[in-house]
Amino acid sequence: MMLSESDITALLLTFKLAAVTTCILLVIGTPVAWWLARSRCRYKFIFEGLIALPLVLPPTVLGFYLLVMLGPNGPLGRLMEWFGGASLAFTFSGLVIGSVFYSMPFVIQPLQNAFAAIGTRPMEVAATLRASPFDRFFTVALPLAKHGFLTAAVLGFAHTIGEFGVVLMIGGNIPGETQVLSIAIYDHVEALEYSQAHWLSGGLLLLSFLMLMTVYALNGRLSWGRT
Amino acid sequence: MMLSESDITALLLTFKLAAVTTCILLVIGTPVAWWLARSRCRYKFIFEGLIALPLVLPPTVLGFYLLVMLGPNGPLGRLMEWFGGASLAFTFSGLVIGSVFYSMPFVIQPLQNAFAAIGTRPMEVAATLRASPFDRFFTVALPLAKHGFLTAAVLGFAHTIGEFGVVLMIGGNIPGETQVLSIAIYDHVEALEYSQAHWLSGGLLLLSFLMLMTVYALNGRLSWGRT
Amino acid sequence: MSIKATFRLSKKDFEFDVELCIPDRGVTAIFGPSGCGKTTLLRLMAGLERCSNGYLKVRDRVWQDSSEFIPSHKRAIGYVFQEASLFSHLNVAKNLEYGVKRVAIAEQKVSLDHAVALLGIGHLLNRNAHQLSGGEKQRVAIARALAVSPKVLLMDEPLSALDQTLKREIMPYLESLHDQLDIPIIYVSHSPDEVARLADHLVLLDAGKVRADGPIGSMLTRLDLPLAYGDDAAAVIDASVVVHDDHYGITYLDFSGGRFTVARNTLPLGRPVRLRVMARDVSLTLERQMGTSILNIFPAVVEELIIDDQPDVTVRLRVGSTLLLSRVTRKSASLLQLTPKQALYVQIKSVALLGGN
Amino acid sequence: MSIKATFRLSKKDFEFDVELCIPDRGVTAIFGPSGCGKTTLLRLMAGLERCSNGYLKVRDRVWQDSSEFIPSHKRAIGYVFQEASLFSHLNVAKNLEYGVKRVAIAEQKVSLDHAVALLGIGHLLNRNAHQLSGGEKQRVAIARALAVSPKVLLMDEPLSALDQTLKREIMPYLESLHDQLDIPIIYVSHSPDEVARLADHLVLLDAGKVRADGPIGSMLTRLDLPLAYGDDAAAVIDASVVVHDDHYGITYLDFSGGRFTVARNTLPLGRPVRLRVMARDVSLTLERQMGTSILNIFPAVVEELIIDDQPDVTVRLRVGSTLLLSRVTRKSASLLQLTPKQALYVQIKSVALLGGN
Amino acid sequence: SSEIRVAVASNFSETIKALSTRFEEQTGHRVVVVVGSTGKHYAQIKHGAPYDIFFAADKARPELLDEEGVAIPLSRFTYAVGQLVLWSPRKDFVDEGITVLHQGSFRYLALANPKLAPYGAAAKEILQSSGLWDDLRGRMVKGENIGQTFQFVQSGNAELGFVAYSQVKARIESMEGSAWVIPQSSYTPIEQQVVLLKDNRVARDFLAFVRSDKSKILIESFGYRSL
Ligand SMILES: Nc1ncnc2c1ncn2[C@@H]1O[C@H](COP(=O)(O)OP(=O)(O)OP(=O)(O)O)[C@@H](O)[C@H]1O
Ligand SMILES: Nc1ncnc2c1ncn2[C@@H]1O[C@H](COP(=O)(O)OP(=O)(O)OP(=O)(O)O)[C@@H](O)[C@H]1O
Ligand SMILES: [Mg+2]
Ligand SMILES: [Mg+2]
Repeated sequence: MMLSESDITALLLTFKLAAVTTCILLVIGTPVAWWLARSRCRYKFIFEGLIALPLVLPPTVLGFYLLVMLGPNGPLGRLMEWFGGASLAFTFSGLVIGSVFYSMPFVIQPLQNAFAAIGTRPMEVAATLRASPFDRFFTVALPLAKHGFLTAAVLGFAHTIGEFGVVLMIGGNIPGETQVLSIAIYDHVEALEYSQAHWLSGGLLLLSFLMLMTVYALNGRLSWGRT
Repeated sequence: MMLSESDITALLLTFKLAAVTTCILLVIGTPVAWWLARSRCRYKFIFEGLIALPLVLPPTVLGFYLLVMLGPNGPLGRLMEWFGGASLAFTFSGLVIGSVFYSMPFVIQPLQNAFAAIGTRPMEVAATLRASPFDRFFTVALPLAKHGFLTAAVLGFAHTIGEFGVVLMIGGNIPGETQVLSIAIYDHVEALEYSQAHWLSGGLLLLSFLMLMTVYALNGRLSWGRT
Repeated sequence: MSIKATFRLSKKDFEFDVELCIPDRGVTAIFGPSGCGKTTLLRLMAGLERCSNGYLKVRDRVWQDSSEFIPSHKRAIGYVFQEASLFSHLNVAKNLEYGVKRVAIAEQKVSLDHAVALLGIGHLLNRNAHQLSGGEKQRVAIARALAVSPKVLLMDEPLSALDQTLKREIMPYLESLHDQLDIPIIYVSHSPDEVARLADHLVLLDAGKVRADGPIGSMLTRLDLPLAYGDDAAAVIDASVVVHDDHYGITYLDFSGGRFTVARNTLPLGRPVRLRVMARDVSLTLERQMGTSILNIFPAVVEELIIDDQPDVTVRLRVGSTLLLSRVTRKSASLLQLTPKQALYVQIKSVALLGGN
Repeated sequence: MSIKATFRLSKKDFEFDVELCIPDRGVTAIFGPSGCGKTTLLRLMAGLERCSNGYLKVRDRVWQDSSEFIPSHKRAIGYVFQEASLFSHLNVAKNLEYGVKRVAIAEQKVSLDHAVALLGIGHLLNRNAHQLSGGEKQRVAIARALAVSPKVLLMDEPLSALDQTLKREIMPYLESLHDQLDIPIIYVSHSPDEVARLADHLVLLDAGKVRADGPIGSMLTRLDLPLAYGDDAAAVIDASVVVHDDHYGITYLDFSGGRFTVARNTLPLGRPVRLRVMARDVSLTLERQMGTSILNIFPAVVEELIIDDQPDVTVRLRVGSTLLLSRVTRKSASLLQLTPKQALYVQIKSVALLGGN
Repeated sequence: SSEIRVAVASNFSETIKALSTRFEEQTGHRVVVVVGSTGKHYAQIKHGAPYDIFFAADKARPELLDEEGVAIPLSRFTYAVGQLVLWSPRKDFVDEGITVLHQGSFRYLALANPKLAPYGAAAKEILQSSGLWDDLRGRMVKGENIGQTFQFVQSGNAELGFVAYSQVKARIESMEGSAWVIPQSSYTPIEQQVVLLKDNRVARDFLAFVRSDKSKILIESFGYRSL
């Protein structure tokens, strides 16, 4: 049983989506996590609560609200239109926005913990060695938090691959554009095309497993610390 | 607009499911995470990969396979039958199994990182102070990893509340038994009962937000370390 | 009975190969340069590090041999780590109680209150670890290790973060510990001062090997070891209190070579004490001198001296049956025409009383 | 020019209130008991801790006043932390390079190779932090701080984890640093030995306040400060090299009160040196004695002595214009009938050469 | 040649693929099939989803779109009528008639959620008219759609269920399991309607093609009736 052309398109699209989402999440999530880990702001807990919030809504429902917001009549959609852009619903960019929103906590929380675990001493040492706050963030905090980054990236990536409800809702299952693998498999199952579903699922699992294993193996190899 | 009785039943059931799942996950996840953090086993990375794997399958598909496995012809179903138990599909226990399986990585990964961050020194100190491995695990490792536990519990709990695909597939939507909130909201959206969906979603968000905020606020208060 | 240990271990660039027999009473100092394996030895004894074919027997209990390995928490040890090691999730009081709670009441021989008072940490009990200064942390760690009433106390440079005053307050307590509790103390230090003050037995480590070991008195005066050559070269003398003279504020101590005059102390008569005499404080004269502020002058015999191209000459002397070191310049050695077996006088400018033994 | 600092800070149970003016040359030792605020002072100077109305001026640059606060990384400091503080994600070589890479080449005055050689860490360059012993870590940290060619070196008990041999090797280098580089060193220590050896200036802290401060020579001999009373009480003497006698292996040094005889050294003639004379090494005689191994005997005048009920008496003496301390028993004081202005002889049994100044 | 996007209810996906393949062969145009649940499609269409035609699983949603002026006027028609079957994978379990439900020798009866799926509504009608609706309440498991309902039954987790004839046609013909094809007269016809969303030539051609007699035969061969 071979994969159909549309399945392969979906596969590529899925990995592209997961990669883009993970990158964006790491870029956005790092400063947020850093702030959460370091700030002594009294109201920090409100933000911490807000960030975990997207999690509790069923993805389809979250997707529905995103759709309403992004659609031509939604506030974000109007905004986009006002800036001369097209609506983001049913586009790849829309998927990215939805996934970023949904996978956010999985990236921020591990990063925050990793940053908190570093403590202040290494940063102080770096300061006495002439490293500016930016410099020491990149040369000390980031490398010391690398386990956190790995976890954040893996959770973010894997979760985006398995992402389904949000994508289905704001993406619309358009082959080659917004039909990601999870939806393709779901369709096969719904359409009782079990053997195709098995093949796709198996392939996805194998591919992901190989990828995850490589990541963890590399991480173990590069690991310095006393475990 | 008031919530219907069945909505309230669903709400209670959801929180019960999330609580039970989180507890089970913490109990199972802690030793696994500890092993992963401490072991010098060369093939550890394989297990790390395996644990993250359920993430990459779309929940509905995962649910589908669980359904097949739990069925009378599936391996799990046969096993249950052999032990004289009834099938777990469409029962609360079945939901718990599905959720545990699905939310596993969100609990294990933060715990593993937290344990790794402790290092060996505090455990060595405890050993020289007569604490047996068990004792020091509970009196030293756990308290030192408390941020990790918080993250694990929050991610696990929230993710179970928002859980949908797996529950949809193996739950069967039986009111009071397996009809959880996410499905109730989903049904409202599908049935175009938008205002009910809005109310339920809003209520869920508010409740979850309050809960998360409380947890984080308490955590911030109890926090000892230099941030 | 004694402590017998054999360990063999290799780390990157570092070979550790030690076979030791240490008395099970008194303080054994482990002395050696940075990186020679002192911490490694302590960790092996505590069971924190494992080596495959090691052997460790403490009194009549085997802690490690080819068939058995008693884990750390079942070894009745107290361990003070080289680096601060308080639990960050517990305050000082809880840190102290952690160990005590795990020791059977019948075995609790050191009172927590006593340890707290001694180390002067009573005002810190409610603090968290990160609210302490470096020395304060170390004091809490010492009190915590004492409070588990160990059968062997392993201390890894425990006093190096402390100031002299504190050191002086804590040392006598450590000294008295093995009297009161009859526990051996294995004490890692790079301070000759601490070693001379505390140790009964000395193990000299070098690059993972035992260079020499033996009772402190003979170790310090061996001219084939580096100990006799540092600025701090010294001998220790066992003596006992015989008279207190309150008028002059003076105490007389007898040792095998005569009677020492030292500043008045409060020790009971008859009490054995240890004196430390620095090599540089011992001057040599051919005649007994008069009209000097130096009160301690004894007849002595030169035992050994090595004259090479060094400007200083170190001389080993015998006073009665006691060995002393003297450091003189080559010029003096030549003026006094020092040779082995020569009889002369030693003038001891100052002497440090190291407490009961 | 100088370093001016005013800091006021309060922590739980601890009030810090310091106003200081430190010379911007030489080594200033910060000395005081555990928990007195030494680390706090260093952290405030480094900008690691902030206090609201503080003031800090180093030479002509204001680092902190009411309107400005220069952050740590823009202060040209080198900091050696009290506790090991290597980056665990970098090996030793990368740790060392971390700072160097961030200093403009024009400002690099200390070569990394030199620092590595001096601290004897060449063989450790490829190790990670957790593969080092305690002393090795500290040596790497010192080399790392030196290598950023700081304008002020802040050192928090940097040598306490090191053995005597290493201390002796590193100290002269630290001494020479301020000659070669003209940088002030602020040196926290609880070791009187290190202080006497290294410090030109001494700040005595007690419970967050400055108890006294001044040049080392006068501080050490002040009978109203505790420094004159410890076992390690000593005076320092400024002298200069005048003759080397190769036959006897002897060097002569002149100071304001006469000519010292010490073991042959390799210093150039005319070179100013510092000598440390322990109070307990100075004995007093009414007549000049003959036939003694003691070579350094000088006429002196008693300046001050306090006789109380202590068994020991500490005497301040003047030899030429140089101040010395002598510790004698009350019995000796009484036998010699010591009184101020009395003329007598000091016999100095041994003297430590502390290197160029 | 140009491309049209066709949103299709999941249960009709197999049939529409067959239809569009023929259409593509005949005309050279491309038909992109977007599978999904009818409720989701409706929400997406209202928020600007780029579909040309909407094949719904019921009559209600196309009617709504018509009323709301989203659909092209007068384009709506019934393209297929679903047939309800009571089916069990077990041999000789279901016979002609409702007796098996009266006997109640089963643990679970699967049906589609009556609120969401017309097949469910039809099943409910039958159960109500035979007075079983209330009795069986605790034993009913509801799928979100007819596809999921079929999986409940096919995996053996529910002994029998009301499914679509189109899903089990092949199995009935090969005498697999047992079935009762419920007479059309006993429930409101399950009319599946289609509307045109964007007025263009190819879309109109495709609708005309679906209405053609040849297509009707094809549709019937998949287990639907035509009106
Ligand atoms: N975060 C804090 N909260 C409360 N008190 C603190 C805190 N940090 C330090 N202290 C107290 O401030 C005082 C000064 O601490 P500091 O570290 O400056 O002492 P130190 O002179 O360096 O001592 P040591 O020689 O032991 O290192 C100590 O009494 C300490 O207990
Ligand atoms: N994990 C490791 N890998 C390789 N070498 C190591 C490791 N840990 C320690 N060493 C080396 O082993 C030797 C002994 O270390 P140890 O800590 O026992 O020294 P030490 O005598 O306690 O020194 P110090 O006085 O500096 O604390 C050192 O040379 C050190 O570099
Ligand atoms: Mg060590
Ligand atoms: Mg300090």
